[in-house]
Amino acid sequence: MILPGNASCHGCPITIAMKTLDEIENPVVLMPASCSTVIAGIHPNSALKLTVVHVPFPSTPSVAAGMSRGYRKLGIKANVIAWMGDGAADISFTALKAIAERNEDVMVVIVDNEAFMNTGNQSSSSTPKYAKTTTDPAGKRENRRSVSLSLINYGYVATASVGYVKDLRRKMRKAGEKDGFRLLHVHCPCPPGWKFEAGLTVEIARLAVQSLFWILWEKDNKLRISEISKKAYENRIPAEKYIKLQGRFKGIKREEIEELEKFAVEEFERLLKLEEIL
Amino acid sequence: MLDPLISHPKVGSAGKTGEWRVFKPIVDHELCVLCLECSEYCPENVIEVRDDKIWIDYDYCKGCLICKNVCKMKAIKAEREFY
Amino acid sequence: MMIEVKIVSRGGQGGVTTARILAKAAMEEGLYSQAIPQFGAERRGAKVYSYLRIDEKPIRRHTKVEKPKIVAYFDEKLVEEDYAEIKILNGFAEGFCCLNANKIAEELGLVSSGWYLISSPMSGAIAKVLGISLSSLKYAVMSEFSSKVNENVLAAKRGYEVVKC
Amino acid sequence: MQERLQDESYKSGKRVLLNGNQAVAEAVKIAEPDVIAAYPITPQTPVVEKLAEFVAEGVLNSEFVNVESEYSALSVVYGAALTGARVFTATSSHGLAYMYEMCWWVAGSRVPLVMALPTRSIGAPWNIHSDHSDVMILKDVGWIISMAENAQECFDLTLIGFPISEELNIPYSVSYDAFMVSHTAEVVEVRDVELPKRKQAYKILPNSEFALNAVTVNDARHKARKTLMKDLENSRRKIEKIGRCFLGEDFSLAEKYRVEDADYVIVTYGGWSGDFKDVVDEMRDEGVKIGLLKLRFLRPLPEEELKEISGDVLVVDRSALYKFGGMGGEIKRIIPEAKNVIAALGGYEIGYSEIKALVRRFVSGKIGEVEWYP
Repeated sequence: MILPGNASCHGCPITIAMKTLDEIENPVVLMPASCSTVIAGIHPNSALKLTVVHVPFPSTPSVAAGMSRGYRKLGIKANVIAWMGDGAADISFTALKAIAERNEDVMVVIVDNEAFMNTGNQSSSSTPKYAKTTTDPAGKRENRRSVSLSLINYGYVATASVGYVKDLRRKMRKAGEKDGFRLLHVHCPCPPGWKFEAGLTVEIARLAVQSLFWILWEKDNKLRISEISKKAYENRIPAEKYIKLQGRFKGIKREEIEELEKFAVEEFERLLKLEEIL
Repeated sequence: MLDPLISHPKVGSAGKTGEWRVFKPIVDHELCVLCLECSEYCPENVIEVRDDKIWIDYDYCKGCLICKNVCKMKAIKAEREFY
Repeated sequence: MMIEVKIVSRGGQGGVTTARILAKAAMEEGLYSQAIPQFGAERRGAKVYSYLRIDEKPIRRHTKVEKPKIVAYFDEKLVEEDYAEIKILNGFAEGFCCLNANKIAEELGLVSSGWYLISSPMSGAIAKVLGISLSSLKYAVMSEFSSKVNENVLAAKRGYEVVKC
Repeated sequence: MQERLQDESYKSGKRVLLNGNQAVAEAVKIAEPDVIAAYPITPQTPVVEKLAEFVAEGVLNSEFVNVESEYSALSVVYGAALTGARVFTATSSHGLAYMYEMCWWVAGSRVPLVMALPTRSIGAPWNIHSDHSDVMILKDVGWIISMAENAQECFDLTLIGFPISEELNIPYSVSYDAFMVSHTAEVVEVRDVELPKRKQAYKILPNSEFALNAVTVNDARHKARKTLMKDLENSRRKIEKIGRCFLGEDFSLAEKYRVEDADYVIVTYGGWSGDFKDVVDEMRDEGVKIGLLKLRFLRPLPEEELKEISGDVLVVDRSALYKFGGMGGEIKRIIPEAKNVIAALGGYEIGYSEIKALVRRFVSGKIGEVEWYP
């Protein structure tokens, strides 16, 4: 449980997500270098009333797998949670894929704020096209790629958003009750990184879902696009409404917004087709 | 050996973060229906129910105003604390 | 007195195994021994060197064998210039202790993809030259193989018996 | 040659022919780790294969994790060790370089674990053969580092690694030369011993409710590193006590071979040490007062033995750091006049006669402060 008085920024989405960890029984939380590391507290204080292990960036999935194997061998009940940002998911991807493949009893939570925020907003593979970061000052040139989609064939995989906490809690609880590899990919709009007012975190997160820039789905035995996103597809709001609130897209051209919108809709429709076969 | 490696849970790990506040959320208890949406979305985990009323721990509330924006009853308003 | 043996074979013929069998047999005799495979990648058909050291006292040396007293060649084409006192050959030539290990392997069905597996008959021949007892050799062959154990023991015994100097 | 050496260990049937890698695996089997994770790399691969075989056969009850990289191998055993599990991994060369970050993390976390490290050159160019470049990058991380001379020491130093690491809460590496020791089969006495159960300074459990290794400011990191380095420096007595308990009373961090009255002393370690002992014997027969100090441990450094040496000293290294060999530079801190040779990197095969020639050059005063050989 996240304790008040921690080092998160105003309006931090990650701490909203952290609160849902109380859905998990016997949690042991692993944290690589990330915003979460700083939020979790500076020695000798910890901001989480939980067992937390801080680990180097790319090692997170493997340390988690090691802990879960250790607990299994020693007969200790525990739920090992690898809590990482999109940056750690990038740098540890080989290990992440490997623990998924081995079906290690690990729950991975990716709090995705679409850039390396802890080091001051550099591009990650999650950063959307045309968003400005300090390493893409003119805007990113490539489309983002979803880490959860790339691991959709392994265990329980779901997306969630801090804009829809009830849905997030449900998926957190469900993932926590399962064995083997589980992945929860949580969309986390970041006020300082995306350059919007701190009070708008939840609103932006919801706009992302309603404009199809973030799709809520769940792959258990079968892939299901969550009702919230299905409704959003039927009553889609214009991309502009989502994009214009964010300073990272400052100066974006009309046709570029249209391109992003097209990309988002196409991605949703691809997922609809996938739903029929997966 | 272990002192430098182990950290213990503490409220206020980053100090009295209420001092970071520019806007202070104020609850209008007349309008509040105790739906707890504000508490659910509060990133600082400082909103709870005390004596059947929403209570905000101003010692640590950073004043992000997410609570104000998610409140369906528009029962939270913001007051500027600094100029 | 330490005795050093050089085994020249082709990858797949069983030279490395021969060194191990002989090291085990020597150990069974109560001696100290070392079996040294060629360091690095072994390729089927390519020339492979393996070495054997045997001594009454613990062997401390780990560098390469420089001047072997005995050399064993696994076929005639492998023969090279050397200064060994005793030379053993799978084949027939003047100045060598000779045996037809291929024939022994063939008769006992020790063939794989056309290759004669001659580690057992060759270790028999070398054991004979080294003065290692047949019973120690048999023990070593039995502990080295997990399949065709009897055939290998027989092959080693024949190698031991037929080698002529 | 026909005369049997009927020593006790032979009679009890515990003498077996094992190469260095197999000897390590046999010792690990006795320690029975809860979790093993490793990624294959020449020349370490047979260790992993042997352990996987033991687990498959049911003679070793361990969780065996087939990881996708060395980085993950050390990460997995680190995680398992945190839970209270006894763990083992093994690597070499580029694998060690790849897991380097975790080497620091493990040491800093004061987590006991044992890692086998057959020493291999690090490229470029590609080279799979022996030198000590890899173990030298581990030297100053904060690990206990032992260096085996032969298959017997591979077994012995692996075996005692578990209780030593668990007593000191410092990770432990057993190093041995690629091929020359890792692949050379020798007569090994497999000791019939039982190790004590695992212990460690702390465990991470779901109800621990503390954070491990959070961000530090001010003095915490300084304190952590200072404590680790001081504990490592002062680990000698505990290592010797455990070593003597399992391996016999003459166990020590360094082996003194005919050094008592020596005018000349070779300081070296690893697979060549035996060749140098043979040279020492030969030259003693010729009347040259020469001896050898073999470092059985590089960390902690056996400083007491080094300080005791009298006469001219030659440190023979098989790695090159800036200007000096891997140990030569730092031994000069203790013995300022010591000469240093950097010999035969990347498996460059020098023979016994060349080792003898090197020692003769040293005795005749022809070796400078530091030299490459050849």
